[in-house]
Amino acid sequence: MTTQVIDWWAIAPPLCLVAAAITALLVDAFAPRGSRALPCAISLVGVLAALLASAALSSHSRATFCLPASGIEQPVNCSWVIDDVTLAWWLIILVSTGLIGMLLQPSVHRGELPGGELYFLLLSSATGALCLAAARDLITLLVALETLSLPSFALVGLRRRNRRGAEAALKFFIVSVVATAFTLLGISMVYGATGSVAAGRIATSVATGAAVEPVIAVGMVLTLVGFGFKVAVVPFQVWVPDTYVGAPIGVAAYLSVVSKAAGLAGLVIVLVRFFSPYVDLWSPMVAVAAALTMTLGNLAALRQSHVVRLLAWSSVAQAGYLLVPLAAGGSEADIGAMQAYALMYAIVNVSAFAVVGAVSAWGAVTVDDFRGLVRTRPWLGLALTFALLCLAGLPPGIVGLVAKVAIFRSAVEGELTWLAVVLAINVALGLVYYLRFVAALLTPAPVRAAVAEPPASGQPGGQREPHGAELFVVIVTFIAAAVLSIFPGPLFFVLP
Amino acid sequence: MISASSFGGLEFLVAGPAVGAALLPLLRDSRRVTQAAIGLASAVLAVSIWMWVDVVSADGAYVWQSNASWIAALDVHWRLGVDDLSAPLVVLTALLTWCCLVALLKRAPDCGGTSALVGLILVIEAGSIGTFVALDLVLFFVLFEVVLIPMWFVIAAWGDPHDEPGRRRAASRFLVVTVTGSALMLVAFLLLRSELGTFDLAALTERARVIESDRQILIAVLLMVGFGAKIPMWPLHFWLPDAHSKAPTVGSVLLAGVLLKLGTYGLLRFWYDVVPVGALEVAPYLGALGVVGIVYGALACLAQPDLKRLIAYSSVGHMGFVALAISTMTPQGLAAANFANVAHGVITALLFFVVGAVKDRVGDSGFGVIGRGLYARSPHLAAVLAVAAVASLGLPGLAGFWGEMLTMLAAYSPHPDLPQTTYLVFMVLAGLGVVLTTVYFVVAVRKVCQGVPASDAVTDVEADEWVAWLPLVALTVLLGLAPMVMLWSADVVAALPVTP
Amino acid sequence: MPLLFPLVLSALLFGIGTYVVMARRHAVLVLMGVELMLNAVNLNLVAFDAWWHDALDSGQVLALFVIAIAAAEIGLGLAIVLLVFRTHQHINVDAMRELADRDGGQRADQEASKHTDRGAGSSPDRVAVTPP
Amino acid sequence: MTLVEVLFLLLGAMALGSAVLVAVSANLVHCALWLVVTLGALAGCYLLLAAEFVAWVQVLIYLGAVVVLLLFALMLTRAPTGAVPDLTSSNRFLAAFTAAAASGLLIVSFAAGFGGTRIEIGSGDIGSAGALGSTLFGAWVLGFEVLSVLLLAALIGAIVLSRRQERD
Amino acid sequence: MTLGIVLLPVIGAVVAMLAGHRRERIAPLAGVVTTAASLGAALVIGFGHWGDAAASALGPYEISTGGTPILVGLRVDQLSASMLVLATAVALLVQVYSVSYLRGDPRYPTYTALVCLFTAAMSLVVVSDDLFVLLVGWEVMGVCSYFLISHHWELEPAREGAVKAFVMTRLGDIGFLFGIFVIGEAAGTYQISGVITAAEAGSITSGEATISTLLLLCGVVGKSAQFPLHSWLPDAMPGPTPISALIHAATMVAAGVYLVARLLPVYVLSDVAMAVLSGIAVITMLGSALMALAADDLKRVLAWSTVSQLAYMFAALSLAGYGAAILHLLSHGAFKALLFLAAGSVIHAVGTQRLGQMGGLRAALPITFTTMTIGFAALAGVPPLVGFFSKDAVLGVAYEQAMHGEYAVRGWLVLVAGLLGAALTAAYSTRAWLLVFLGPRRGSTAEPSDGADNGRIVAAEPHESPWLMLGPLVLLAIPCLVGSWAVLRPGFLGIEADPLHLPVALISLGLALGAIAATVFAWWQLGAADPAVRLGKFRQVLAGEFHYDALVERVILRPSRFSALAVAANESSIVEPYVQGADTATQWSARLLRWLHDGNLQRYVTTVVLGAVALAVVIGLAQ
Repeated sequence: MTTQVIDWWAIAPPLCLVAAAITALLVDAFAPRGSRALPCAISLVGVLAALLASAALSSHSRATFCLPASGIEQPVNCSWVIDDVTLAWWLIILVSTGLIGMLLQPSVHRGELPGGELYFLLLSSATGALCLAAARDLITLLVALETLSLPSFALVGLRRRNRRGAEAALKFFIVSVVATAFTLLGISMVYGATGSVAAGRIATSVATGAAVEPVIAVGMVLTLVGFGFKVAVVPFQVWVPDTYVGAPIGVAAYLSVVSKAAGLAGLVIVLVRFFSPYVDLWSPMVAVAAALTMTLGNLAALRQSHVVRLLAWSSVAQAGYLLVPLAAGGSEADIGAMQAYALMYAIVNVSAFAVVGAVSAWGAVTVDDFRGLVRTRPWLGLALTFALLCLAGLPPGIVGLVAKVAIFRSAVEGELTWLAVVLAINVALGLVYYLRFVAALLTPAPVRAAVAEPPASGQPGGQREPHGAELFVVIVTFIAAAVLSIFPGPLFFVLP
Repeated sequence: MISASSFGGLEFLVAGPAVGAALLPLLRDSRRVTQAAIGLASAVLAVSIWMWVDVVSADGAYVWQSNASWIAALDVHWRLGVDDLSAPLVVLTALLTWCCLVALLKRAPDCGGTSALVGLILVIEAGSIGTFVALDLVLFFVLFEVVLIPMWFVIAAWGDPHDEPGRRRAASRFLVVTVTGSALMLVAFLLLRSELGTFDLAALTERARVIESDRQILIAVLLMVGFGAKIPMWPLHFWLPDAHSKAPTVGSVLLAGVLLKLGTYGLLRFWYDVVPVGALEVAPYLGALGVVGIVYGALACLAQPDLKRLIAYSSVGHMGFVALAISTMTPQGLAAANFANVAHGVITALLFFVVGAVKDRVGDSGFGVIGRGLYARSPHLAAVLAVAAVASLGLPGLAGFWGEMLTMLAAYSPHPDLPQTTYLVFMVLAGLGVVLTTVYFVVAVRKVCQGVPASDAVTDVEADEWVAWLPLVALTVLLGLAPMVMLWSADVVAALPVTP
Repeated sequence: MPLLFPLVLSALLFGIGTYVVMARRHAVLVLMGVELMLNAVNLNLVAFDAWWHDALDSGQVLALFVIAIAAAEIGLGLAIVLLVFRTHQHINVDAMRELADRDGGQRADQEASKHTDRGAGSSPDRVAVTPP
Repeated sequence: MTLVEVLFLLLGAMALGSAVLVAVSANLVHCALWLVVTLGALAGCYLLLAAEFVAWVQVLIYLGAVVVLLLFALMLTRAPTGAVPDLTSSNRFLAAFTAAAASGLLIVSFAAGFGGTRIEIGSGDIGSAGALGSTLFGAWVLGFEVLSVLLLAALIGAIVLSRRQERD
Repeated sequence: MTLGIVLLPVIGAVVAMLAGHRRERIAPLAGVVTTAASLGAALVIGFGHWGDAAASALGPYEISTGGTPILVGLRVDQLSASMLVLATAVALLVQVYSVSYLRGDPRYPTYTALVCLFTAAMSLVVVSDDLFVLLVGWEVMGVCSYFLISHHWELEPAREGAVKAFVMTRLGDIGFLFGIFVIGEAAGTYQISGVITAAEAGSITSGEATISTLLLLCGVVGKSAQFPLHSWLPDAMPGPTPISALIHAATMVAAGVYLVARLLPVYVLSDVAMAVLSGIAVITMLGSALMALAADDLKRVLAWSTVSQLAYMFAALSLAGYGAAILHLLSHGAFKALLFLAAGSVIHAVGTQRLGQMGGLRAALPITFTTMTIGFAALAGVPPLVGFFSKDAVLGVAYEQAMHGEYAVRGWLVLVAGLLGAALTAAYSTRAWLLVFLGPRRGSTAEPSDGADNGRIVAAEPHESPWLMLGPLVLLAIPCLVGSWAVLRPGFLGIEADPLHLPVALISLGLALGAIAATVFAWWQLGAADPAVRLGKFRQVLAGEFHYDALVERVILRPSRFSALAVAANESSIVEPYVQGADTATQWSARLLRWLHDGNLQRYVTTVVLGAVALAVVIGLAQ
């Protein structure tokens, strides 16, 4: 029995997260009453440690957990590979998880959510996301996907005795499990057609045509269903509005950023690492899916006045934009453009959810309740305006604009001019509802005191000032987006 | 004399107003903010005039160039440079901004704070000057869009006080159409990038011949539609009248004087140099749309009950002339388009100032509300309105005439590959447009200025308004009597890369 | 033994599993449907592993992992079902419409968010499952 | 037709029959019990396919743990033991069509792909626990580790969701 | 020097405009002084040029336009010298006349400034050597006439007349512009001297010549109020009378004749253009003479008479009778200005323009009577006066062509029309003369009648105008008398034309005297009533000016107004499709999305499964 040589440095980041998760859980269970900030602190330490570890890895690409070269599989296949692409995904996942961890601290502080379990679930889900980004064979990919999903079901339903939280959790759970079942079916067909689960071997058998013809194609598509579900591509975006509205705001942010990024990483790995010879088969499919997703997301968001549902549909539309580089053939430059857009999207989306979370704690639900926020809460108002303009891709939000230019570039260079034109139209469509929200933020509240205006009487569980952690997240993301607007260079560090 | 490019003349022109916009609101008192802004605008105007002097002596080459890498990954560089095509527009922008700020000195806008409005105007100035001097495609696109949000905000927040939903709808319609246009323009730029491998405009021109023709046609069409939404060209013009009638005076002036020029400048800059073969195929359609715009705009003005909307439609007509000039694809056409562009900017800005002044005094710009006999009630205001109207209808001896005359002359003898007879028809229709323009302006002057004076008194032009308007009146007369000031010298024309 | 036997069996089982998931109103039955689908996949994997005589037994290992994942899912799924039962008093999958997108969901969200803070017991005892 | 094939067909028929009953039965508990029969039949199929360890794991976990959990769930949600009239919603026709489409798709692709192939189960490669254990911890230890995190997370999630009283 | 002529009035205009409101004296002074100075300069240039035929030019300054460059330059020769003198002289007299005519008018400074600007523009047209600079002067004249016609903009007819005048001339000017393009591209330069040398050198083909001359003719017809675009001149009469005298008699309307004369070498190249020109001339000559016969307003009679006399000049030009045309132009300029100014003093006295309310003013206005009689006599072509000789020169040219010229047909046509016109001219001038000065005093002067250009209430009894008005009348009467002596001397002002053509002269004199006698007899027989009664029902048609305006209204104005309303209406409907399109798209999508996301979990799962299966089928088939 040959044991695999394990490169411990390569798996250090996920280990840090798991360790932090477990310590957070234990500390919360046994620590004295009232110290609710501890789990958040521990999770932050864990994330920072993971970031440092992955930074150390950035010098050269490593591969570990390699399958033995014996037997018929000749090329050495390692199922855990750290390269630039993986590190970029890790950066996005870890930064977002850290910020979202802080975002959830106020509701823990208010006692709505159990601190220890929350951070444990959050970090274990993040671990799943990290493993997904580094996985290079179907088994690890599947297990990582499940590790990402299961804790998020629990996170959605975490609010005690909340009718809508329970309903959201159930819907999210059942639709996700069905999607995972389809993925499993796909994986079994791929395994059946190629005889192996490792990336290298599948790619060679597909290239040489050894794969059993119809089964491999159907298997490929079905494998993508699970990841498409996570990214909320067109046929699989049904769960998004209900889950985001039912879940706590922080968890909705988590789903819209980290689980979407992990889904994208999965898509990239499956399509580019496993099935690169079938590129002229799947790239039109992904292009059509991208076009449909962005158009549907924008059209649905046009009619929304409920803030969280609007952000939900906006994240569906942004998923459409994120798929464009993949549709263009998934070359190195395209993946870089996608990751740049993903990083911008992560920062800006977390900022938007942070502000919306802080204000909806005072009972603000619809866009009108946010009227005049720039006057009543300047920092929150400005951050949300800047975030929305970045999502819309309009100049004050130059980082959004530059990221969109990168997306446009990969579409045009991928000979997808029609997709570029659809993208152009969607930019205008998206502009309408972002603009309506920004207009509401900027114009002073009408006669009746807007909900954003902190009412004198205490709203249950609503102290008027945003919690320290929330304010910190808002400021950090706002400054990061502003700096990146002036010097967009670092956004593209992943691009070769 | 130290060469201006060393100390970053263009950087000052672009960054100066932007930084000013950020710092000025800190001065609290709105009067001091406006005064500081006027100081800054005067500095920008002075530097831009100095730049123009350099450009005129440089005979067609790029002047004050500067180049720094901005986004290495996307190969986007902070490339600035100015030549005969962009210099007059930069000076025009600087002048109009200066006039707007002077106009804002005494009379605060009826809704919304003044210091915020001043800041936004400076940002619009920075964005538009930046667009005129940008030599990198993506930088052009980014700065092209920098102007949009401030203008949207100016219209939505400071617009017509009586009709709040109306001005918000007008502002949003303006923004959505323009953003769609600019997005299509970006697609065209990226197609160029994928064909020629660089965003640098100067490099593109030499290599323009490499792109094969059907790809050039696609790029030309995308550019036409993209900039057409901004010019505005006929089918995409529906946002202009609302935007103008709902915008504050200052907003209308900048919208007509500067923003429309971004569209025509774009076409002038990218059609001739970059996709000549494609442009030749698409030129007749651009010419046709331009001519339809001229006649359509003129007819629409005939039946307009509102003076400000009438001026807006006249802009559609005048920009139709510029589009026709561009579509002739000859050096004469290019010179005509450039001159008509600047002339329209000066005259329509003056018209909007005057009409805005009337609207501020009377409350609304409808003919019924203004009443008759303005000559009696406020002689100087009516006189300036009459002079501006006469200049706008293209009276020889004033700026409007040369642009339109040279356009028709260019249409008379367009590029040899273009269908001669169609362009003759365009020329005749343009002539008809001129007559119709004369009719509606003269009728408008008759309705407003002449007739038995209405009862309510209208205060005459005040000192600060004179200061804001006189440069424009002087420029109109100067350009009319001495067009050679703006027309290009023979060797600049020779340097134009128009295919013989 | 022809490879098609297990494959056809797994295909049919998968079909039945999807039918149960889509047609059954009761949440626990839906979970059973999911179990059926996962078992179909396991059969597939084992059949392919047998056919390929895989030295690394990837098929069977994956089958084991799928079984473990299924167990974990069922555990969590039933916890969620209990949570729903405790808050809604019924677990009819197609009867839960509070999060629906009603014209911007203004009205529904206001009364729904007020509703949740008063704890579980308030909604009318609407048990879809009437005793025999 | 070899003995193995006959046995396989028998077990297959049994599994399918019980699966259909799970789908249509009006009594909740009967559904659970028919599920047990299906899973048992499948365990038999695994044995025929020389995946002995997987079969026993199947019996142990599925029959032992999962179905028991389902029964507990039925009990906790106070499901009636008798027949329940409207267990199948109006969506059943569309569901039937979709299910048929799905299985049709699979069958067509399998038939096209693996038309005439046959499985020869030699003596050497019985999926014994020892062989499977060595490959599991030899090649797939990464999957195993991540699975452990998964199970722990699922455990904690289940606990936190179903906790009854307010702890603090 | 030539530049001085153009700039001096402009300076006057600026001074009048700026300082005019401050002190009441400055504006009239500025106007008169600067115009007098430019008259002096014109005389100096004139004497310099009338001697020899050489032309002095101010160097061309090149403006590059990408194509053929524009060479801006000034050039003075005999023709332009004489025109300069005529224009500046009449302008000076008008300025002086206006000082008293518009005494106390609040808008006097702007009036003076515009008259000065007009004088500058006229002199620019006459001296410019480039077609575009000529166009600039041409249109500035048009704008000045527009502003001056609507001087009393409180009155409805003044406003309407101004708009009509400006639009019609502008319509002609567009044709003029296109004509410049054609001839410029054909000759390779926009310089007039260049064009003429190219024409003489034969480098312009007859086709190009025809097109360009016809297009230029549009502008000329517009500016000189010939047949198709003639109806604006009578409607311009509500403007102040001095303006009618200056612009609508002597200078602006004559600019058209000047241009055709200047470009005669090009016109000669194309017979078609010449035929068209003579056709227009003949129609306008007779039509307007008839309408003058029936007009009830004194100034409208004079306006129609101007149109008719201009037709005479064009008729001469259409037969290449360059000298005769210029001669008639100069003499007409003199006596028509005299007639208008005299009419002004009559109106000033009685406060109305309508002939029906005048009569018996011989005693009250002795000096006006004598000068106006000289004017009418010159107009009618009574021998001793200059009008007879200049008209006779035109008829002489026609007679020459008819007898042994190569354009025999056109010669005969012009000759016959000319003679008939001479008779009609004599008739309507005597009618007007009789109705104004002889017979009983009709209508009381007390109530202010409509249409009076200054609308002021005039004193009860008509009395002679002040000397400031009578002076110019007398000064203008002199050339009418003395002019005939100067015209007879050969080489007068460098124009060679034989003014005395005995056979034709006798016939035209006979016809004129016959017409005068007939009119007097009819007037006497009807008991000092309007001799036009004799025309019977035909009078009604003529008074309605052949209902030409109604025709224009139905053919041009109504369709354009209709299309304007259609455009404005569909303007809002242009926006609708975009807005509707957006709304229906969002409605339709909202309904679909709401159905898809109505919260029913089963529908969610079905969507997911169907989506997955559909994708798999598509890809499976695609493979």
